[in-house]
Amino acid sequence: MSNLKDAFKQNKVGPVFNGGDVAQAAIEAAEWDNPDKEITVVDKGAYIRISAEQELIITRESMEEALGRDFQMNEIEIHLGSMAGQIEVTPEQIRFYFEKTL
Amino acid sequence: MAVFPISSNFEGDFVLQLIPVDTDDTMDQVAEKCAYHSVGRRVAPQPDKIMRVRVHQATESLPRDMKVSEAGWRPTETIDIIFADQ
Amino acid sequence: MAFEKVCTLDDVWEGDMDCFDTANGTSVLVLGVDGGDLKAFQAICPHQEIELVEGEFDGKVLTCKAHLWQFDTNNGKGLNPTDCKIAEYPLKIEGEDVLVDIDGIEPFTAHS
Amino acid sequence: MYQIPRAEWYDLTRATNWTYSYVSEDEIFPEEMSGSRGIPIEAWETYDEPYKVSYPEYVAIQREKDAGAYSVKAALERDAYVDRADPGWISTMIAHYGAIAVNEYAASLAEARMARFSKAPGNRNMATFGTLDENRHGQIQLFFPHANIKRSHQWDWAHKAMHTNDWASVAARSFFDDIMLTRDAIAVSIMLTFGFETGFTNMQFLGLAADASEAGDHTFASLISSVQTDEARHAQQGGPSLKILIANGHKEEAQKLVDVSIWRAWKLFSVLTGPIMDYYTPLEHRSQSFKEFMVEWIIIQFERQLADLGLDAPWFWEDLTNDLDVTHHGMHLGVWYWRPTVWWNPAAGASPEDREWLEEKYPGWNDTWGKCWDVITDNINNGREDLTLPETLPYVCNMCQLPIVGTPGSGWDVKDYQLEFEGRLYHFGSEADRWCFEQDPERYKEHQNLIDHFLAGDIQPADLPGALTYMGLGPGEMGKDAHDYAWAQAFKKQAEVA
Amino acid sequence: MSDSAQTLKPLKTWSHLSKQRKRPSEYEIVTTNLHFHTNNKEKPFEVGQDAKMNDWYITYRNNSPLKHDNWDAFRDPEQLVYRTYNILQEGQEAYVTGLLNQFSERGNDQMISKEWAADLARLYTPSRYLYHALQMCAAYLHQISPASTISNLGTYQSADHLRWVTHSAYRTCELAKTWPDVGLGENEREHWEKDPAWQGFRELAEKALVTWDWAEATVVLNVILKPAVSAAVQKQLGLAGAENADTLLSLLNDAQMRDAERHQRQTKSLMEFAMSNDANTSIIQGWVDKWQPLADKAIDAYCAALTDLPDAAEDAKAYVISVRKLFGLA
Repeated sequence: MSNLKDAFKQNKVGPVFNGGDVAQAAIEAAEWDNPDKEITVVDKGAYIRISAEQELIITRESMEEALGRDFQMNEIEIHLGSMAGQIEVTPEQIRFYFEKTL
Repeated sequence: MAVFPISSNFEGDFVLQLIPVDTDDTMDQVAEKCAYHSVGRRVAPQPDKIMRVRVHQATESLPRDMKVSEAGWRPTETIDIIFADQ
Repeated sequence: MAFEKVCTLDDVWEGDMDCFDTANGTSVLVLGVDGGDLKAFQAICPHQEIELVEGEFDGKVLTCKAHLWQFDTNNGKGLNPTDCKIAEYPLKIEGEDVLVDIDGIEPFTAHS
Repeated sequence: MYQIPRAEWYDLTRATNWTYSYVSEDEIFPEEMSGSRGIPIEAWETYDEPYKVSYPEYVAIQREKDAGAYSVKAALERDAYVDRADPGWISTMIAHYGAIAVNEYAASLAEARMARFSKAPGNRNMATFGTLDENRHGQIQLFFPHANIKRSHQWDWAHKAMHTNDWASVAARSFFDDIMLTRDAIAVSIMLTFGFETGFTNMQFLGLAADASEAGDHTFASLISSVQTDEARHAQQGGPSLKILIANGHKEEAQKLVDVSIWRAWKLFSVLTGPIMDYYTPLEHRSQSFKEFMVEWIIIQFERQLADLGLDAPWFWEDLTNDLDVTHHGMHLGVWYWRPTVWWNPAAGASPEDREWLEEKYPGWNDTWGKCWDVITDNINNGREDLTLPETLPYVCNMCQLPIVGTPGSGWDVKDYQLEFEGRLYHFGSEADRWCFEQDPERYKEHQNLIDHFLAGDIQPADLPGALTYMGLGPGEMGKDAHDYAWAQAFKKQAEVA
Repeated sequence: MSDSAQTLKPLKTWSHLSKQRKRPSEYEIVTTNLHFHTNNKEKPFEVGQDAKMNDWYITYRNNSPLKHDNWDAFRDPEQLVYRTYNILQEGQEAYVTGLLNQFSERGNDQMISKEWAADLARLYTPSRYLYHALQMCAAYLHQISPASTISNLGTYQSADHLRWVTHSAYRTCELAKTWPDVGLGENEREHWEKDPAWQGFRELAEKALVTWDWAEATVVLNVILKPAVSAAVQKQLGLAGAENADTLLSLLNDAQMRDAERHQRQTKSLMEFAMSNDANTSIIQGWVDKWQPLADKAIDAYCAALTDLPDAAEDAKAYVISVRKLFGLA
């Protein structure tokens, strides 16, 4: 697999959750919050990878809607095991992004 | 005569091993001592071949009767042991 | 009186308990109570013949797992309920060995 | 939660640098501990941690995480999964805890280095939480294996391993001491939190959790994936440091720190995680191959992150991608062959079905690694166990402290990368290992590896039993084949049928 | 290899704890004997001897004038572990959150005078610098202490000090909403660097920060600096708050005192443990004698600014003496 050297030249960003209802809610929220994007979900059992091209946003509002309860954005940390891309967290949303496009 | 440590890189094996040889050993004896820790353990014997010794990644094998003391090796020098027809 | 070896000091540490059989098959519960002393009691709860070793022991109080009967391991007296107790066997230590004497001591049953 | 949103007061919690006058700034932040590299303190004050948390949030969230992980343990304890788990999986846990638990605790010291010596106040605060995180990881990964200690003396190594001279312990310490305990605050933020934690911990704590979950070990899966949620936060400390270094003309050095950290992490994972994923985890529970996990987490995710922060792919990137097919197979074979020298029971993972899987995942495996395993399998089946056990030591690398390995069999390609430096001959397992040494010879040159100690007479008697004693391995601790050679029996039956 | 595992007695706990013949607590299981880098006193880390960090640890940890045969035998009297620390502090933060919200609803900040608001801007809100210095000092103790059970004191103390920083920062922001023109959130650094009230503490904090010997650093932080901070900046300022209708301040400071008092109990144990080696007593007392004048000076300067409390400095110093006595020191 000689092409591995360039395998990183892609732009998928997004969270990796270690399960829980938060992960399921985040999948829904990602669909709502990124209407123009194709959201990819890969479920590996112990972790679920959610991704989109270049930027993916999840808002607190959508999480509350999906969970049907109050949600503080930083609660996401309880299940956020990893992420592709850089991260920016505010009380209202969490954003995964790349500055550069490869 | 004195104990002389080398690092054995045996053809077909996967790892370098510490082998104490003797400064009076010939290259054939060095090969035998290295073979003890590789052949029949992780490397299948090749009875129709002989084993030749060379400095790691050198192109030429050393004379079979050359002694360790004559080879100019540094302690822990890495030595390749190669199956050869002659 | 006949003391017999049931275990060694290393078998029951302070805060631990374990159950051992004597030569005639009597089960004895040995406890390492707070402070380092060892105590030996009947192995079965007087309530419903549950093995006490499966319960909880905090260094002072022994609690049966079945109905949470509790005993003071200083003297075997019931703490809850109070109208019961567990029989204590004399215990002594020789070198590394722990010896108990079960002669003439019968385990209690129910509210006795 | 406090009523006023965090964003309104958060900056005040990190407006904590002042102009020192009773002692100098250089005294408060000695260069060897701070590593500010001549970049003025005002520049470090622009450090902006992307993943913010405040104290009340931290204790609330962490309490909830612990409640989750500990309740899973309590619920599953009576289930006694460990008593019916596959021996290969038990070995996975025992190897993991020994190599990881106490080093996680040690990582809290590295976090504390940033908490005290970073010139960036935001870094200091995040590292204060990071110190707590690593305190958690050390403690929880000691508490869980302790519950199994009655089952085997090998579980004792969760605590004991790092206190010994076992070669695997030395290799683990050599890596962790190098990237976290002996570095300045900024180097720690880059080598530990960025180089290691945004990259490789994903392999051990999420990749392995996927296998654990497949294997039915929900305690372990929930534990390590919970650990990784802390890592995901405090790993974000390195990014802002990198940005400041690059903006202030130190890209080359930043790149070097990252590259050393990545290479050294890779080598450690090739001996720890590689064998676990491709050989110890029972075949039916392997969710992906080690290489596939590496591609997912390191080659694609982590390397992409590097590029986004303005760094280049490490110069050895092509070597690394090629070595994904090689190194860990050699490390596994070495660990298995020298099994008395480790504190777990290596699973050979070389049954006919295993080999079929390996051939599929690593085309050519049977013709290379398989050749060695053929000889081993025959020896087992012919009653010659003695020939499957070592009588000398493997030569270990002067950087990673691991055996120098390469491809065997028909693709034989084992190389030693030697270097004569100040009159001493050093041996390295790769070009990149040698390169790490050359970046800072003063740091490494006096280190004695296992072979050096052996040749210096520190190991007595100077034979394998002497080495086992030196390594701290007693009866009941030395590794043996996890499945008592059951995997080899299938070949015997095949031969008989034929 | 013969399999002799069967003949071995099963372990009940880590081998290093087995000699005690006592069932170990969770605290002992997870906190004891974790510093593998104290095993080889001449060469702490698995890198070449020339790596500079070896020297730092040899000089400031291994060669400390304070000696003990087995620092690893130290036990935290609070038996704090990570899990219980979070439970404890989540509870404490719930209490503080309740205080903050309740007093906010009650209009605490509207009820204080502008003069007191200005005093707070000068004497209270700059405290985040001081607390942060404590946070940094404790983080140093964590990385330099000779036993994991001692390091852990630094871990949780450092976090507690960040907690105090957080309270100060939050209150700075909250007070500024009611009192926007007294410099809140703007002038703290200047007050901290220049106001005479703070200079004693700043001098002490800066000098504490560059005390590298682990044992002296421990004494300076926990025997000298922190009791002085508690006495003046927490207790006396809290009393001044009560005098000025600022009940919230005194309750908040009381809440922080619970952390400080826990640190005192831990310090008391550590001092007793250290002084079980008689030779250490005079060394520790020597450090106290060397540093206490700076602390007294800091208390005098700070308390002089608390004009509502004429006895503040005397009371504060009396408190400090009582804490030293608790530690078994003169």
